[in-house]
Amino acid sequence: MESNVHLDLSDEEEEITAETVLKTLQTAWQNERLAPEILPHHNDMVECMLGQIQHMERNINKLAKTDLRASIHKMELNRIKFVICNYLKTRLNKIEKYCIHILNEERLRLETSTNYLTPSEYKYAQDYLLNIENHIKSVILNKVPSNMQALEMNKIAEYPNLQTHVFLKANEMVNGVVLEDLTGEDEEIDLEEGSQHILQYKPIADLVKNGKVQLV
Amino acid sequence: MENTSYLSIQDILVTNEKVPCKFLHDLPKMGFLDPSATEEDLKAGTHLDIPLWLAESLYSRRPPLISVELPKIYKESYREILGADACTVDMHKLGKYFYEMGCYVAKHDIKGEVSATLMNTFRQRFRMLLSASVSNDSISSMQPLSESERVQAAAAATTERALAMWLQRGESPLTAANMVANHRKRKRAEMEML
Amino acid sequence: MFAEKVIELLKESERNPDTIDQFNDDKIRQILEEMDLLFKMNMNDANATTENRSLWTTVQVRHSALERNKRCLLAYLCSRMNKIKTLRWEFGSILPADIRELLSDEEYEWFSKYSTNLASYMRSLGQDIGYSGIDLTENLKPPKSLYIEVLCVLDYGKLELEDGDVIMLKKNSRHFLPTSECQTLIRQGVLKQIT
Amino acid sequence: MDPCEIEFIGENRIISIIPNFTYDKIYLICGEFGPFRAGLPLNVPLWLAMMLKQKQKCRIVPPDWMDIDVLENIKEEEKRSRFFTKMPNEHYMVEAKLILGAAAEDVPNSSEIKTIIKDIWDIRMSKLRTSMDALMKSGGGYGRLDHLTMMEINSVKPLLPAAMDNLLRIQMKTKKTAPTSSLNTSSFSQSGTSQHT
Repeated sequence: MESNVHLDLSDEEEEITAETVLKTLQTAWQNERLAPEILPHHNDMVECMLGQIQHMERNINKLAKTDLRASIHKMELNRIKFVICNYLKTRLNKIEKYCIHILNEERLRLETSTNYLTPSEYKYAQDYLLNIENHIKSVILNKVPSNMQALEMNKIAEYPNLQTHVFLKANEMVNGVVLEDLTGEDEEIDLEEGSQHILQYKPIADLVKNGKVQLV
Repeated sequence: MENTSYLSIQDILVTNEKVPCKFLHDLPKMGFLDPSATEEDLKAGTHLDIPLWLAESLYSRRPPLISVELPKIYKESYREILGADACTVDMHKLGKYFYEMGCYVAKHDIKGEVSATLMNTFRQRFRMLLSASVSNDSISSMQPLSESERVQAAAAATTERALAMWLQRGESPLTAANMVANHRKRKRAEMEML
Repeated sequence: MFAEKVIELLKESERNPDTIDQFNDDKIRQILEEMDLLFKMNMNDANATTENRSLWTTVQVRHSALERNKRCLLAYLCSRMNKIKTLRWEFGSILPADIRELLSDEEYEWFSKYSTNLASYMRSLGQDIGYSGIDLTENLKPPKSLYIEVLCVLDYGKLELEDGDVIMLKKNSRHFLPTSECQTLIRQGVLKQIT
Repeated sequence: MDPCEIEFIGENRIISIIPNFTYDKIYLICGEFGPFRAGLPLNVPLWLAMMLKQKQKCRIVPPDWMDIDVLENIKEEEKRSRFFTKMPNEHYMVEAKLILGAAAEDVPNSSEIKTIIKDIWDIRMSKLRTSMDALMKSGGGYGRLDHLTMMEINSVKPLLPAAMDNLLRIQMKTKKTAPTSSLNTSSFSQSGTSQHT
């Protein structure tokens, strides 16, 4: 069974193995699970894996049901499906929870094509918010006194806590991460390759997104 | 400690707690706020315990309509006890929302010492959370913990239990979803009562 | 005191965080009445503030109470929406009748719309490469074995498996089934895994 | 995360087995494995090893570190050191639990080994509690945790990060000089009374 795949990466077409795609997806899943905010999507990885699954499932059907190899492949596919489902579901939970905030930010990001959501996720978020608005209006806001009827989006919006503390492992040497201290004495630390830390998410958010650190 | 977002029920319950206040101006037709008063208007100079949300709102007017006094758990005498050994204080009785309420009233402390008291108390009492998380007693029987400490201890205990279960047995079986199981339980209980 | 009823409402719904209670129509109506009353008093007093300046303060205090009531009502409604979302993920798109009864008509409509939106999102997954969608309510736990032994808890009826076999799920019957095909029924409480 | 999810991640580790069957190479998405030759060791992911073991298709080759002498050394080192020592790998507990659970007969001295690993785990867990308390007392803003494995880190969630979050929140909320209030501060304004606002 062929396990090399073609994946468009910017202009040049680069060949990367399915194995690499799977590893990337697993890392993306782990980070998404552990980061307070929504991270840029990895739709290309997801679709690539789905393609692999499809391809593999067709091949499994050619094997006898009792064939040991069939069970091994099925088990692997179930493992990958778990990662994909859990990854997408984790994102959906964040999209629902921080809906107003994420949509506001996403509108700005769309202008520069640096969107974090897939088109499907974006549409889902919009419909989700519209449903909430309609429900709140029909049950409460239309029935309260006239000066109370405004739906104050900025008030009901929830925001991810970027100051929350997370555990991370450095994938490579990172110099000069600034830990803010409220007393005004900021501290600067270096993250050596392989070292592990617990610190605020905010100063290392970009490092998670560019892969220099990994949340654990 | 939960967040203080607009929709947070936790924060709504915290701000429902009463704080002692002194009214600085007459408030026409608000006499009913004082259960002991018989007049229609609330007079300047009245001392009254009112919910925190109302106090915050009256205090934020320009000029402020009230002055807020520190609830006794944040006053000097308790600060000394907390400073000596915070673990001896029964927060369930004395400060159900000790930290959350403290964050709101700290600005009314002229000496500015409430902040340090909150932090030191939390640092000292952290070991109570550590031991509560591995204790076999149910969290609700742990009287001395404040409301948010209980939530944290319960969450830590859940982690401990999951880990202990993982270490003990092989596979964790697939189970019914939480709400499904709870609704079924509730229905059974209701049936038995009939 | 102001805004006390609404606190009763919230405390009530906090008491059972893992189940959903009957939508409290009656209490909501009482709170709306309280708000209406506060508003009318404010309208009267606001018009009289030209003669009595200090009435203005009273108006502001009542206004705070109105804001408080509004905040609490919205919090109640939103916490219920969160529970209703959980119902969708755990029971599926069709609610058992006894659960359905706990929702108001508007809430049931919200449930249906939420469910439809979720379904169309899940259908869109992988569409570009010829998938007919992915059900995200499945594969919730890391897979351990391809087949498991299950006990049927109630009379469910026929279940058609992917390979075309049809089995009868009767109360107390035992089966050896592909994990991927019975996990939803386990979550819905129809089947129980035997360990 | 749930322990079984950490286990899931750990199951991607490669270990050695000796199959009792013969097969060609198998091309999985996570890589190619085989060929399988009865009686000859080869490397496979831990999850596959467990699956084959369940079907009685292989013996597990115990990892090098699953050895009484090696483990006794680690245990002594762990007792002596104030810090966490480096474990044989970052999923040692997952490997130990799975292999000793399903293939104890493949590991010489398996019951002694089980006991030593449990001892090491316990020493580390109690060290972890002490260091959490120390971290909170010393400030509670930042901590370094080299050599802790993922399962160990997971065991202090959400307690430790939540406690650190709390400290920070108290600090932020009470350090503000201006008494700004976020509660119900909107002013009364509506059509009928707008002349007063």
